[in-house]
Amino acid sequence: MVPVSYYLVLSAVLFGLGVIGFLVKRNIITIFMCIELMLNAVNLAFVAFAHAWEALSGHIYVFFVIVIAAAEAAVGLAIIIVIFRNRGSLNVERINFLKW
Amino acid sequence: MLDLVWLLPLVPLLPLAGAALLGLRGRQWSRGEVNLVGVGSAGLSFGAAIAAAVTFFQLPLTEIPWKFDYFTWLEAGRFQVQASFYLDQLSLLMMLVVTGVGFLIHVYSIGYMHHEGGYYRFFAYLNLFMFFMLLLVLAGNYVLLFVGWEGVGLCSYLLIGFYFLRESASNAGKKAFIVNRIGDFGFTLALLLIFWTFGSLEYTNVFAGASVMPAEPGDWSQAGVLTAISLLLFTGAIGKSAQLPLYVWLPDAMEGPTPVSALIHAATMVAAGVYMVARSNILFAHAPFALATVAVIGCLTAYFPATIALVQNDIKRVLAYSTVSQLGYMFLGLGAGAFAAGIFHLMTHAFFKALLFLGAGSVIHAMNGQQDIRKMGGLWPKIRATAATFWIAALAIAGAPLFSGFFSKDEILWQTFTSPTLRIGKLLWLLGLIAATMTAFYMFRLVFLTFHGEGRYTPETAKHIHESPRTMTRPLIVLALLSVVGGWVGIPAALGERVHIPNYLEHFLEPVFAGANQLRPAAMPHAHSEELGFMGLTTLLALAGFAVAYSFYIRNPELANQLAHTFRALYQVLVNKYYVDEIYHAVIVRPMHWLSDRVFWQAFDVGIVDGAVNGAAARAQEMGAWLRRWQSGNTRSYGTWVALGALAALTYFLFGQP
Amino acid sequence: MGADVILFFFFGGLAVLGALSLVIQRHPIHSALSLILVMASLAVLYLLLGAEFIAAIQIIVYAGAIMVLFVFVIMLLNAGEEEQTNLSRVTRYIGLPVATALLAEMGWLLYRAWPGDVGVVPDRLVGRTSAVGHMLFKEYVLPFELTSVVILIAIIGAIVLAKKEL
Amino acid sequence: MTDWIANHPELVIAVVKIALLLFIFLTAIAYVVWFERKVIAHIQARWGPYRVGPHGLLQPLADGVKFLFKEDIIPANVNSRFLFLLAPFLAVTLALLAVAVIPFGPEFEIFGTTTGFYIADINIALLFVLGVTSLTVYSVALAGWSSNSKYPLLGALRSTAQMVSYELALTLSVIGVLLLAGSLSLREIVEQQSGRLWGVLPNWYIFPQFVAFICFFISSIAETNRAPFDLAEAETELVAGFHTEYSSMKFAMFFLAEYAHIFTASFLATVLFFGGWQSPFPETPFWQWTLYLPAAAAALLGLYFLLDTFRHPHSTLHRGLITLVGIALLGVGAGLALVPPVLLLVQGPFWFVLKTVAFLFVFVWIRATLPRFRYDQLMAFGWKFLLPLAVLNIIATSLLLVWQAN
Repeated sequence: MVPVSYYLVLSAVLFGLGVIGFLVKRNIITIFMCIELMLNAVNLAFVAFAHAWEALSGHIYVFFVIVIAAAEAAVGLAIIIVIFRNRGSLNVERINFLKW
Repeated sequence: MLDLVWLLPLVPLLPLAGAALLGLRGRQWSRGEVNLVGVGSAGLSFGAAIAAAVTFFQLPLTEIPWKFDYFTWLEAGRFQVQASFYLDQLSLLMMLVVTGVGFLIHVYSIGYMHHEGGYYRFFAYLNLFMFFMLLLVLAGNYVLLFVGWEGVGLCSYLLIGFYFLRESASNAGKKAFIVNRIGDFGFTLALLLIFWTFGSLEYTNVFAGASVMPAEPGDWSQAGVLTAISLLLFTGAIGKSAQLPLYVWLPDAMEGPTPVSALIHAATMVAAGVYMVARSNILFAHAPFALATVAVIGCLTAYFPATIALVQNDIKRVLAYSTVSQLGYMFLGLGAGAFAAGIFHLMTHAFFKALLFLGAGSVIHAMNGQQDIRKMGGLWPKIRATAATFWIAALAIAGAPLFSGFFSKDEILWQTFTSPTLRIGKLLWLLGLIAATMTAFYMFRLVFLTFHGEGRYTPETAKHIHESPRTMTRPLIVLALLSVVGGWVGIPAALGERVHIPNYLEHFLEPVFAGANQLRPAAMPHAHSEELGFMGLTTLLALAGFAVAYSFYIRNPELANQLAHTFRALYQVLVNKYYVDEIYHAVIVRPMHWLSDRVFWQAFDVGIVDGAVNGAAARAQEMGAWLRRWQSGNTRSYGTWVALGALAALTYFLFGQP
Repeated sequence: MGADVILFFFFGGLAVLGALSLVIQRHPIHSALSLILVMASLAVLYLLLGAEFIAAIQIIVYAGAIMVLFVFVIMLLNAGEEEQTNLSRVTRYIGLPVATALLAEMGWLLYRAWPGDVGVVPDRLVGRTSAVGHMLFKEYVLPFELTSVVILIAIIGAIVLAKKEL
Repeated sequence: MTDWIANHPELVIAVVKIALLLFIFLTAIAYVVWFERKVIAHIQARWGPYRVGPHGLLQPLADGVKFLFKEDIIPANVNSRFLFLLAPFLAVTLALLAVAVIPFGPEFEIFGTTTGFYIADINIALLFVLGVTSLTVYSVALAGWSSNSKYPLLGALRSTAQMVSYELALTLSVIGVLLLAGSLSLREIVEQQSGRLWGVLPNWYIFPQFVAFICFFISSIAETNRAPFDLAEAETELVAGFHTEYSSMKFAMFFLAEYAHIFTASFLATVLFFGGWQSPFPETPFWQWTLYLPAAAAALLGLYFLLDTFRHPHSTLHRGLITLVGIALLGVGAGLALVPPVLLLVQGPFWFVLKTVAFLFVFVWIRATLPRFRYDQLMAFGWKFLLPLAVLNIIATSLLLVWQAN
């Protein structure tokens, strides 16, 4: 019998790794994936809570998170393609139009 | 059924519509269409005014003064201004004068402006002026009146500078505007003070509030708020009605087309001050000191410009100065507490001064733009209609018996003499009398130099001289008629008793000034014979002025020059109008110029304002430069900041909470 | 020590390993595969938590669609090894400590907040598909419809962006 | 240890079933290849494989041996050896994974425990299958990308896009069935299809969900990258598509996977639309004789073999083999006819296999008949025709259900 807290800690670890990845990685696609990882971690937490409280709404939230993630992936990747087409690079440190 | 509610607005709105049409579309129109719209609107407005008058007379006395709030124009807390019209005998009279004379002058302009450029523009301005003037007259509260007040100021500016290519014209326009500002400043303060005192600017409330207040002592040291209000209002009047010391703009205003001079700077606008003071009679009646001030200023204004007029050679300038002095008479009358008399003179003056100007215009027209009377003379046979009407006007203003000016001016002088409120009434009366004499003199000097004696004009002008077209002469005749009979509505009791004609005007205006008259202590009893004596005296003096003029300019013209030679200094002073303009320039304009240039511009504006603005910009720039180091554009850095924030939030949840 | 414990530790460990390799791998496609691994193992954990429907869509949507998209894009752009630039000093000196601190704090907070006595009952089927469906179409029908709008917008946006010439 | 096993007989059964299924399934796949070649050959008026064994029946073995002994080449500059090797394994694994939840027959009693002709009966079986099939994309994508060569890459891109887009139509077309069945468990879906429709027709979802079936079948063909949707390995354009660089056993694995997918598709079609293991005949006494059909089939096949020995000129070895097989089949038929419980037990699988074989034949038939699509046509067809059709079907079905409910 596994305590719920284990699941929560696992999700925390995954989330933290996601954050670290976000900071460490340079490839914009990878960074995007790190974001997805964080989302997954959150989902895990949701499901764990849902189990602990037998509250189904947790699952609903996960569902919505996944849907939004899908939409986000579609748009995000389209953007990435455009950026690559314009800059010829996927390195975020070379993609700093925001500055000027 | 005629109803003032919709009839009265037509009076001002018709000219406005005309102005709008002309201003927007007039450029493309032919002269005929412009006449149709411009003159037509004025005529319709005159008709509407008459209709309104008819309906007004049918109103039961209880409904007079008639007032109607059309809608709430401004509202800010307690401050509330209605778009309201206010019609009583006074405003009715003014409305009729404005529309009537205005209409005549419109007609006259058709002929006079025929050769001028900007034809449609002229009529657009003229109509606009009509609108504002009527708004001023019919306004139901001081704010609306102020709107009209400023509006006519604007129109006068536009019309003085009508020939804006002439620098002198545009300067004159600016001068008029700026000088008026000084008066308007006082007026604005007066409005604030009124609101502060009565909590409203509607006539009805103000007058009601004022009438229950006790009259203030005549001694200025103990004068109260009403005196302040009255004086400030009068400041406005000084500016608008060209009283001492702000009269200087009016003579220059003659740069505008002559019909303008006639309508705005003789008949109507300059009388706005008189109207306003008369409208506020209840306030003034409660402030004897203010009233006395009005009288004194008026008297001085009647006197000095007259002296200047003696030696002027520009036909319009002479008339301008005479206008100033006549306005002075009106204020003298008001100041003496004889508001009716003042208004009476306003009316008659409107007639004959308009006539004089139009006549002058006709002469200038004939002389092909020549305005210097020294280059005229002997025009009588060539332009009879003009000459005849001009004669009538001259007689009227000089106060020849049975002419309109005679009655009104005498009324004023007599009231001044017998005024119970004025301590120095006698002195003022004396000055007024002298002024009247001078008036007679310079008017006939003008007449003689213009129409009689041998012609001093150049041959080529001679060929050009001709009588003006009908559109110009007809209004002259009508006005001439009015200048003769206009006075008969106000025949003084002394004379009236004998011919059994009551003083219609006084009775007519009675209700308007009732409140003021109650406050006035009864005049010390004077036998009518006494008054008749005075009349005789004035008549004699007028006659004397006439005689002197005749001897100077018909009998032996050298005499005038010799006189001017002997009293060279005085002559120079007069010719240069007491150097008033120069003094003003030295005392006010130059210091102001220096102040604006050195202090306000170079020190304040450049130093402080610009400094502040640029400084703010610079600070912002520095801050931006500083912040920009955070805005690295590097996603990873941003991520770091976000993570930092998350950490902080989490830390708060962990340790921050008890 | 029941089967569920073994499964948890096995797949939990797998997930962590996947996440680590996601971070460590230099090549995007390896990262993508590690992420897929994470997702798959998470799906198993969902099953352990009695969320069968979520587990299914985790596989179908996340692993089967979203990640396919990622892989597809990586292949399309033929993205190679990521280049090692260090233009962001901030990240270099602040970032990692902060992130690790964040990780630690979160872990501890969650652990503290959820003492071990609350256990996961293996055969407690919370997320039966029909139940999820009912809730989704009864209480959460409006958000559900809204997500459809969101997706529509996403589709349009993606097309507009990816189109070569507009 | 032993007693632990004794306490958990279901584990033993499961292991046995897995082993059995794998054996049967792999063999079946091998013989499907033979089947395909034969059918196509006959459609094209050829003999097809004939040399290896009678009627080339041993051809699959020969192929397998050949693959095994081919040199295992890994191109020098693959993007990543790991992925290059991972791809085929992934393909096979996923392909076989899907079969785990397919019910081939009803539950039955054995060794005192009830079990069924399936490895796992999970109540989200359908979702499971869909999930697994959705993952198969990776094998293709990785194979194509890791080969680091243009044809595979293009092929992989193509098939990835194709699979992703047709998966939508596939999933949506299934939903109609789900609405009717109200369950995700394949077993329940099959059991839902028992009984009669208007007394005559078997209550299969093919009848109410015909449109869905069309969508499903077409898109499953596309999913399996087979003709006419086999652009991923369009020989004329891309040599062999994503597995151009693969040789020997690795290639065999892709091969295997493809046919496994064909099977899966056929299984699903059978389960979802054709009442799975259910007999088409009613259970009325009049139709009792249909229970003997399996026996009869076996017997007839055996007779055919025996007949064949005389019909065709064979080598003695072959002749012997055929005779043996024929006799064996006859024996099977006889045994079935004589032992009722076994006969009953076989009923389910018999019908299931029969239906599946029919679908396999259709697959082959289509491949032999239809020309290949052009890529844009493919995409347009998937997105602009199948998808809307499936959606419309869902709407119609749900409306129907609502109407029935009240």
